[in-house]
Formats: sequence, structure tokens, C-alpha cells
Amino acid sequence: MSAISRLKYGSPNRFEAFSWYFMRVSGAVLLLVAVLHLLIMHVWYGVDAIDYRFVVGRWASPLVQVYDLALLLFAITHGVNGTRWVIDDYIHSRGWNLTLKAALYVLTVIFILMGATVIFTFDPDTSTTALNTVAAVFAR
Amino acid sequence: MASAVASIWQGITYRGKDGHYAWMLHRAGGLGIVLFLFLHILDIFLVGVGEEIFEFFLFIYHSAPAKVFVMALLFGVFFHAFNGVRIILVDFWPEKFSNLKMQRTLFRIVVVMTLLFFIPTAIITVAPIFGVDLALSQLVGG
Amino acid sequence: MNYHKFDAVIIGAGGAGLMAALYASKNANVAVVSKLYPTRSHTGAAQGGIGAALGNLEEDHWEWHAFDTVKGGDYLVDQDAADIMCRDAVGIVLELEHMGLPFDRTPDGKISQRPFGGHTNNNTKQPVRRAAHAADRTGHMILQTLYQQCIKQDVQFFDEFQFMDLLISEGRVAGIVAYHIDSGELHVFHSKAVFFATGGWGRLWNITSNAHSLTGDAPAVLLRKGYPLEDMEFFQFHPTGIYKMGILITEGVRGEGGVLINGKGERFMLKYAPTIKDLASRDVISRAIYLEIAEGRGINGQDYVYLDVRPEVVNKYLAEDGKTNPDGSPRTISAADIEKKLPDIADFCRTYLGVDPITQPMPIQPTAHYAMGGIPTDVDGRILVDAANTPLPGGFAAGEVACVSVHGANRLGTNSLVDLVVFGKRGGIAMAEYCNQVELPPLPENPEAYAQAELASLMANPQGIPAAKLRKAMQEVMMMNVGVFRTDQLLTEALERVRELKKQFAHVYVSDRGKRFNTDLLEAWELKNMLELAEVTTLAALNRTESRGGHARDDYPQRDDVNWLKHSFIWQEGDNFRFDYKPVTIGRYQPQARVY
Amino acid sequence: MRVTLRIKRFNPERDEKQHWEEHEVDVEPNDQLLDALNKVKWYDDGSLTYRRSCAHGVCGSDAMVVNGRNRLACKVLMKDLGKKVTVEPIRGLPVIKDMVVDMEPFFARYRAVKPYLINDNEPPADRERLQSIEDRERFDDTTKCILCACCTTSCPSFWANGEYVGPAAIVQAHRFIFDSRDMAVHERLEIMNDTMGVWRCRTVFNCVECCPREIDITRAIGEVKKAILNGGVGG
Ligand SMILES: Cc1cc2nc3c(=O)[nH]c(=O)nc-3n(C[C@H](O)[C@H](O)[C@H](O)COP(=O)(O)OP(=O)(O)OC[C@H]3O[C@@H](n4cnc5c(N)ncnc54)[C@H](O)[C@@H]3O)c2cc1C
Ligand code: HEM
Ligand code: SF4
Ligand code: F3S
Ligand code: FES
Repeated sequence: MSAISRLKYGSPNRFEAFSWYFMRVSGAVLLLVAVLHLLIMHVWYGVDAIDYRFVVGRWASPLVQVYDLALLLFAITHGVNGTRWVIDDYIHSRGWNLTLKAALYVLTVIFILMGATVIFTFDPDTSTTALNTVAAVFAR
Repeated sequence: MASAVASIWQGITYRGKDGHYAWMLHRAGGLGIVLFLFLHILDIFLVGVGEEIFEFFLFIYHSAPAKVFVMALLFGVFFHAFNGVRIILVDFWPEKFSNLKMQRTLFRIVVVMTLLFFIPTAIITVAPIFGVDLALSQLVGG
Repeated sequence: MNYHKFDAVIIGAGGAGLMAALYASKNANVAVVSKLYPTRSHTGAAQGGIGAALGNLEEDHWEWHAFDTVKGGDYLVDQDAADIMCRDAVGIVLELEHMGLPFDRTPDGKISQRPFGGHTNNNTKQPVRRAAHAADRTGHMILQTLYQQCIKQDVQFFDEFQFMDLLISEGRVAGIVAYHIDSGELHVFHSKAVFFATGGWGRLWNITSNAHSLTGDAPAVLLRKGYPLEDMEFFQFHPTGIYKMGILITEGVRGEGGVLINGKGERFMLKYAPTIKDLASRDVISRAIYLEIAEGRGINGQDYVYLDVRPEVVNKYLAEDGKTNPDGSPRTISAADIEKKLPDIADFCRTYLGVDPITQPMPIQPTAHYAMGGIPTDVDGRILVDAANTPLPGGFAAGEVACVSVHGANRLGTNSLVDLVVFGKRGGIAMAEYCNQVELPPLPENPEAYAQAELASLMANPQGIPAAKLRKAMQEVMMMNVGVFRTDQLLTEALERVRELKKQFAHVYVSDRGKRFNTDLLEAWELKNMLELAEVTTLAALNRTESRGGHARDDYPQRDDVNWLKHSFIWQEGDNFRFDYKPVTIGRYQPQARVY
Repeated sequence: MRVTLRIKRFNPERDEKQHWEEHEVDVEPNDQLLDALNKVKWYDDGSLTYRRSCAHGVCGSDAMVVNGRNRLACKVLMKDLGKKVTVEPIRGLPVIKDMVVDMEPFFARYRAVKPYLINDNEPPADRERLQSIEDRERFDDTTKCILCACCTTSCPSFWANGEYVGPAAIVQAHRFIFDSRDMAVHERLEIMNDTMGVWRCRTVFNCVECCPREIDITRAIGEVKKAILNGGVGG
């Protein structure tokens, strides 16, 4: 019964309203960006046409870079916030709830960094990114 | 956790109508996409690591069993996208869209739109298994 | 022992109980005990409106309202009480509005009002718009609003506690014993005063507008404990209940222009009440319907007639009667008006009858509806223990369970809601005052003993007759024999039958042997109470050899002011019953023949 | 007509877990499900337990899951239910016995939204506060609620997280937020703006589908959401 024992509502917390609003706005953006992405990849090129060369070639255009970044940021923030809702819905134990959300946020940051690194620092000529340049330095 | 399972079970056994099933699909779709998104970021990231490992990923993606998952994902994305629009309409213009009649109409539109986008995409996606390439760029360009 | 101490305990959380709670809790420490969650009380079923001479749409005066009340009650009304009620009604309806009650509005923003049976302009004798309303869920809104205010005031509720016994010590009220339905345990509420607001007992009859929970527990307990009940022979049959089900179709339907039609397609009320026709008072219409049916003019010769609110029919008769709006234009009604003003009625018909009132007439028959009699009280809710107006110290009552008497022999539509709030408030104030004057009496010894014995005797039989069988038999005989028309023979038969059922009750068997939420046990106990009230109702009806208001004797068809312009009190003394009488308080209005 | 009632039973004094039990009853097509349950209780098994009072859908006592969907037993007719009818307690509230659930968490949510008019201005002495027909109409729909809990206990968001204030409480809040006589709009919106307030509504519409009073609940919730975003009800 503990899950339904809460009797007081109205502690000031604007974040929930913001996140709700953001889900709709980002959803609308994703409708264009993500669906278009899908159509380009699956309908226009066909996934089987995708290979290393293809992916690498795309980032030569700054437009594609910006597009992919927008897709990355919106999809991940939207998706992660949605996942946060789902966690809040089903995981009631405070400890687990916070742990899972913390893990989710850490993953989010890592994955945004990973995505952004590839998109912007990938050098088609050397096939390296900032990250593996750094890694290479350390390896030495 | 037990309560989470219980409530999901309640969701499945309750005989709700369109809105109820839309919600389940939307949620399942959303979570599915998130999972795939993480995977996708990972594989793209591996582009930076090297060609071989990335191609290995692509090999998996292009295999026939993986296509089943890709199909489910495609369906999920299209449904989630169009249903998302329905939710936005219902939420931002409650006086117009937040009644049962409109809800039914909108739901039907969502289903039609989803199928309209999903079916051709799906066909193009599975076609290579049978050695056919239906990608538009091929058709137009070829 | 589960023990609670309060200044006062209010039993019942309908309109009367909640109004009393609001006022009493301002000056005393009060608990409200109710067998239902408050918002489920039957006040919420009241549809049509609450009467008050606000005069928002046309000229009206509280004196007119009082006169209509007295005349409607066939002159058995205590006129001092009627004056108080009709005068206070105006202020209280405004007070309800101030509390937030969402009344419908007139174009200039005031509370909207509609015509209702028996409410007239005393000069022209034509129906007057007096019933303040919130669509056709006025009672629902009153109940909700009062409950809301109680929450605001932090009134303490004991929900799903069933009253079982009144405690008396040193000649005054000392509290109650209540059964906690969930745990099956008895709780003692030790208090200086007790307020009864438990509503009616329409479940004595087969066809009724009343809730399953309206079983007259409190009056039956009082009767068993040696206190009198007043005017028990007067029980109102509302003319328009849904055929076979009894679900009420408000008089508001006729207020909006609906008409009654017999099997020959005639608007038969023209015959019985030429002036106000379908808006005559309820007893008059119920009898008219019975007569039509008896003479073979029911629909297809069966035992029901039509209530017709189809716009084309209504508009035809409105034009025929020359009805106008306040601005003088002819009054008409559209399908949209019906949906708007009578949404719940439309819903009931569609749900339960599969009939759409906009395109089809509704099959109706009279339904047991309202107890005019009950626990005798004065105008401040004090319970009276005899015909000489001796109060029971600490005992209060209001609402349908009480008999003030403002309804006399027949209650006017909308007057019950007025009664609840006016006398609920007065009683609540008087009770708080009383509590501040006296000390808490000691608890009697073994306070739970009586209630325990009642429960134990019900659980005693390891097998026997299910209560439902007896209940059904009682309801049927009450409907057939103690209904709209009564005769010596019918009543005597009924009395025998009820007494026989009472005997059989000794063999009632409760099949749920558990403690928790044992509604089987409670239903059996409630049947015991109903049998008690069935017996006194029949006795009182046999006793009154005249026809007046809701009490129509075929063998004594005339009103007899010489012998019977008086209230009857009935006591149970062992297996015997005793009557006494109290004169009616007459004020400005001398009894006259009652024509509509 | 003979029907089978398949009823989910639970007796706290006997059972560890809920279990199904079947009863056959003869009913008229126009009987309410409540009549059928009464027949079982009165003549077959007195321990079958459920709440009921008004018997015509206005008191809100007898919400239950009928053939998988929330209904009032007194507002659904046997002829619309088929030969085999399943009956279960409403979901998301602790079961006490058979169809009887603990309503306290539900009413606690109701009380939490301050369900009463707040207007500290002295009302006019001997007349009503005026309100135009349009202003009255604005909140008409949500005044119809009978607190039966059908909506809240059909809401997946509530099942998932019982802290959600639930549609019934939002309906009550709406009734005051949009009442031109109420002065506490901001306080009310603050309550609704809680993490477990309106934002938990995922526009599932189960509530609307089963509300016996046919209230446009999702719309009311939507209007409250909008009012919060707009910082008030004006316009
Ligand atoms: C369908 C219908 C329509 C009506 N329409 C109108 C109308 O339009 N206008 C009008 O003026 N009147 C109308 N009436 C009459 C009016 O509604 C009732 O007379 C009135 O509501 C009774 O109110 P009350 O407060 O006395 O009791 P109720 O509202 O019946 O409440 C009784 C309370 O007592 C409690 N109770 C009962 N027994 C016990 C016990 N043993 N222990 C603990 N608690 C107990 C119950 O839980 C409940 O809370 C209508 C009546 C019906 C049935
Ligand atoms: C394509 C266009 C998209 C639109 C229009 C869209 C729209 C929405 C909307 C409006 C919501 C809120 C649902 C609610 O409040 O009930 C939502 C939830 C969600 N979205 Fe999206 N979305 C889109 C794409 C995505 C993508 C790409 C992802 C994953 C990365 C995603 C993951 C989620 C998740 C996990 C939720 C939470 C689900 C829930 O609470 O049930 N969405 N989406
Ligand atoms: S909104 Fe409808 S379903 Fe919900 S409690 Fe009120 S009446 Fe019942
Ligand atoms: S079912 Fe629940 S999610 Fe919203 S629309 Fe109704 S409250
Ligand atoms: S018994 Fe009152 S709503 Fe069903």
C-alpha cells in the first residue's frame, strides 16, 4: 500500500511541466528529422546499400553533420526523458529508482559525447576521430 | 518490481479500447527505439574505431533474422511518430480533439498512416533477402 | 471496547446530516457516522430542484410557498414549521450558492428556477417557477457541495459505520453503538447528543425510487427502544417511476412541459386537475394514474401509462395552454433543451428502457418515494417523545427520517431538499447549543450489550430462511396492499402477512459466517427493521379512517377534518401498539377543499 | 435467460489469494448486472460481497471490472454482456473482500485537491453571486462526477504508479479551476502541476471510455494542463 500513500500534492516543481512540454516539441521535431532519416536510409538508399564507405562519406557535408547532430540530440533527450517516465512509473523503490535514473543519465552523457565525437571529429582521410587519436597517444 | 509486473499485467488484461492499445504500443515503441538508438550510436561510434568492426555490425544488421527486428522497429517508429502527433493534438487543443469521437477518428488516421509508411518501407527492407533491390535511389537512378 | 468521545454524533451523511454537521461543528466537537460514504447518500439522487421563493423569474413570495406546502400536505402540515421552512428557504438557497453550488443561471446571472408540481402563484393559481435547479441533478450538487464544505471545515467522518443502538443514561442521550462494516467490530460513541439524519425507508415497497440502503434502521431502533413515530401512514408514491424498475423520472420533466398520456392517447390530467393539470400534487396524480389503469386505460391495457416529453407533443400542449416565457413570447421546447435540462433523465431512459425520450414516450408507473412521517421533532430538530411535545434531552433528528411536520399528508416536490437544509441547519445549531450547556452523561453499563445481542441472534441460526425471501414477500404485500389505494380489507390482510413474516424472521439464516464486510448479516438486520416499520405503517394506515394526501382509503374516500385533523403517534409496547394524537398547528390557512 | 457469472472472489478470513468462482443465475435480459449479483448473494451465496446503494447509476458504489472493463454493475444490462460474464474488483486499490476495495487512497486523492469553493470575499448579503450562463457552462461537465472511481482505476498510469493523483481528482480540480466564482486558481494549478499531477496523464482515454457519467475527462485534464502552461485560465 505504500505506493499509494501519498496525500500531498503541489510541491513546486516546474521540471515536470517542462519535460512534458519538451516531449511534445521534440516529438514534433523528431517527426521531421527522424522519419526523414528513416526514409532516406531505408527507402531511398535501402539499408543494404549502407556500408563503411557510405557512412563515412556522408559526413563530408556540414549539412549532414548538423542534421545528424540534431537527430542525435533530440532523439536522445526525448528518448531518455521518456525512459525516465517509464522508470518513475514502474520502479517504486526509491533506491532502485534513483540508481536506474543515475545510470540512465550517465549513459546519456556518454552516448551524446560518443555520437558527437564521431560526427564532428571523424576524418575520412585518416579514418580517425579525436577519440582514437587521443587513445593512440595514451597507448604510446 | 512485483508491482511493476502486476501493473503491466493489468494493462494487458484490461479490455481498454483504442487509446489503451495505442498507449501500450507507444510506450513499447518508444522504449524499443531508445534501446536501438543506444545500439546505433555505438555502432556509428565504432566507425571511428575501424572499418572491420563496423562492417561486422553491418553484417549482423543485414542478416535475415535481424530484419525481423528491424521490421518491428520500423513499425514501432512509424506508429510512435504518428501516434505522437495524435497525442500532441489531443494535448494542445483539448477543446477540439479531446473527446471520444475525435479520439477514434485520430486513432484510425494514425493506423492508416503507420501502415502507409510501414508497408512500402518494409518491402524495400526485406527485398534484398530475395535478391531484389527496391530502394528508390536504385529505381530512379538505375 | 472501541471507544470514541465526542460532543455530538450525527448519524447519516445525506443533505440533512451534512448540513447539521456544518453548523454543529462550528461550536462543538462532532463526528458523522454513516453506513455509506457520504457522497453515496440518496440525497444525491434528487433530481428536480429545491424550492425557494427567490422570485428570480417571476413574482413569488415565501408566503405563497408556505400556502402551497400546507395545501399540498392536505392541511396536515404544522403551519408554524411550514412558515419557518419557506421563509428560511430563500436565505439558505442563497447560502448554498455562496458555498459554491453550481445552480443553473438565468440570462442575468441569477439562480434559475423551474415550475414544479403544486407550486403556484397564489393569485392566478398557475404554476410558478420556484424550483432552483442544477440541471436534473440538484440533489447531487447539494450533496457534493455540503460534503465539500465539510472537508473544508475538517469535519470528522466515520464512513461505513452502521448505527445499531442509541445509548441512554440518566434519562438523556449518551451516545450510540455503531458496527464497523469493514472489521465487523462494534464501536461505542460516547456523546452528549445524537442527531438522526438517516433518510427514508422506501425499500419496504417493491417498486421504489429509493436506494437499497434506505431501510429505516434508526426509526426502527427507536421504536424498539420505546420511542414513538409520527404519521407513519403517510408515505408518498411518486407518479412517475420507470415502469417495473421504479427509478424516478423527476417532476421537472412535467415542469418543462411533459404530459401524461393514457392508453387512449388522452392527456388524462385534464380531468383530474383542470387548472394545473400535469403539475398537480403527487398524490393526486398517482391516484389518477391508478384510476386510469383500473379502468382499463393503461397502455395496451397494462399497468402503466406514458410520460411524454417529445418536443412536438409538448409544444402542442404548451400552445394549447397558452404558456409564455417571461418576455411574453410563446413557450416552446426543443430536443436540445431536453438534453440540456434533463440529461440524466434522458440517460436513464436510454440505459434502462432503451427508450429515447426525445422520440418516444416513457412508460411509467407510481413508485414508492418518500416518508412524510418519521421521528417526531420540533422546529429545532429536537426529538419529541410524546404528543405533548416533551423533548428527549440530547436527541435530534432532521431530513426525511424526521417528521417536523412540514409535509403533512403529502410532500410537495422540491420541499424535501428544503426540509433537509433548513432543519438540518436549525437542528445542528440547536444541538451545538445543547452540547455547550450540559455535561457528558456517564455511559450506561455494558453499552454494547444490546447491539451484541441483536447480532448474535441473527447469527444464531446455522440454517434457515434467507432474508431475501422474506424481504421480497414483504415488499410485494406492501406494494399491493399498502400502496396508493388502501382499504380495510387490504390493510388487514397486509398486517397478517407482515406479522407472519415477522414470525418467520426468527428463522432467518445468515450464510456469511465471517466478520469482515459481512453485508449478508447487515441485510438481515435491515430486514428486521423494515418489518418493524411495515407493521407500524400498516397499523397506522388501518387506524386512520379517512383519505388525506398520500393516504387514500377507498372505504373512506373523504377527508375528515372533524375527526382526523391531527397527527398520529404510534408506540410499540412489547407485542402491542399504542396510538396517541397531536393537534395540527393551524396558522394563516384554514383547511379548505383541495382542488388543483 | 441463464447466464454464468465468473466472479473473482476473495475472503480475507479464508483465502490467501483471489480465485475464480462460477455461479449460474436466471436473469431477464433487461436486468442489471447488479440484479444478477443480488440473486447470487440472496439465494445462493450470502458471502458474495460488493457495495451498492442507489441501483440506478447515481451514487457510485458499485464500480467493478465487468468483462474486462470498468462499469457500474447497476448501469449495465445483462442482455449486453453475453452468456458468460466475468466480474472482478476494480484495479489499483487494495482488495478487502470480493468486489469491495479500500477506497481510502481514492478519497485521499480527492481531498488533496481542495475540493471546495475558495472565495474569501464576503458574498453579497441577500442575493447570489452572479454568474453568466456561459461561465456556468464552462465547468458543467465536471460537476457531474459521482466519485465512483471507475476512471482512476481504469487508468494505466494509476496502475503503474499509485502516486498519480488520478483522473477523478483532476476532474474535481477542474470543476473549481473553471468556476468563475473560485479565487484559488493558482493554488489549484500548483497542486495539479505536481510531478504526480496532470503530467502523468498519457491521454489513454480509458477513463472517458468507462465514466458512467460520460464526462469528457481527458478533455478536462487537457484544459488543466493548458491552464498550467498559460499560467491561468484567462482567455
Ligand atoms: C430519486 C429521488 C429523487 C428526488 N428528488 C427530489 C427533488 O427533486 N426535490 C426534493 O426536494 N426532494 C427530492 N427527493 C427526496 C429527497 O432527495 C430525500 O428525501 C432526501 O434526500 C433525504 O435526505 P436525508 O439527508 O434525510 O437522507 P439521505 O440522503 O437518504 O441520507 C441518509 C444517510 O443516512 C445514512 N444511514 C442510513 N441508515 C444508517 C445507519 N443505520 N447507520 C449509519 N448511517 C445510516 C446513509 O448512509 C446516508 O448517509 C428525491 C428522492 C428520490 C429518491
Ligand atoms: C518520430 C517522431 C516522434 C514523435 C512525434 C514522438 C512523440 C512523443 C510524444 C508526444 C511522447 C509523449 C507521450 C505521452 O506523454 O504519453 C513520446 C514519448 C516517448 N518517446 Fe517519442 N516521439 C518520436 C520519436 C521518438 C524517438 C526517436 C524515441 C527514442 C529515441 C522516442 C522515445 C520515446 C519514449 C521512450 C517515450 C516515453 C513513452 C511513454 O511514456 O509511454 N520517441 N514521444
Ligand atoms: S469522473 Fe466519471 S468515472 Fe471518474 S469518478 Fe467521476 S463519475 Fe466516476
Ligand atoms: S485513463 Fe489515464 S492517462 Fe489520462 S486520459 Fe485517462 S487519465
Ligand atoms: S448502486 Fe449506485 S451507482 Fe450503482
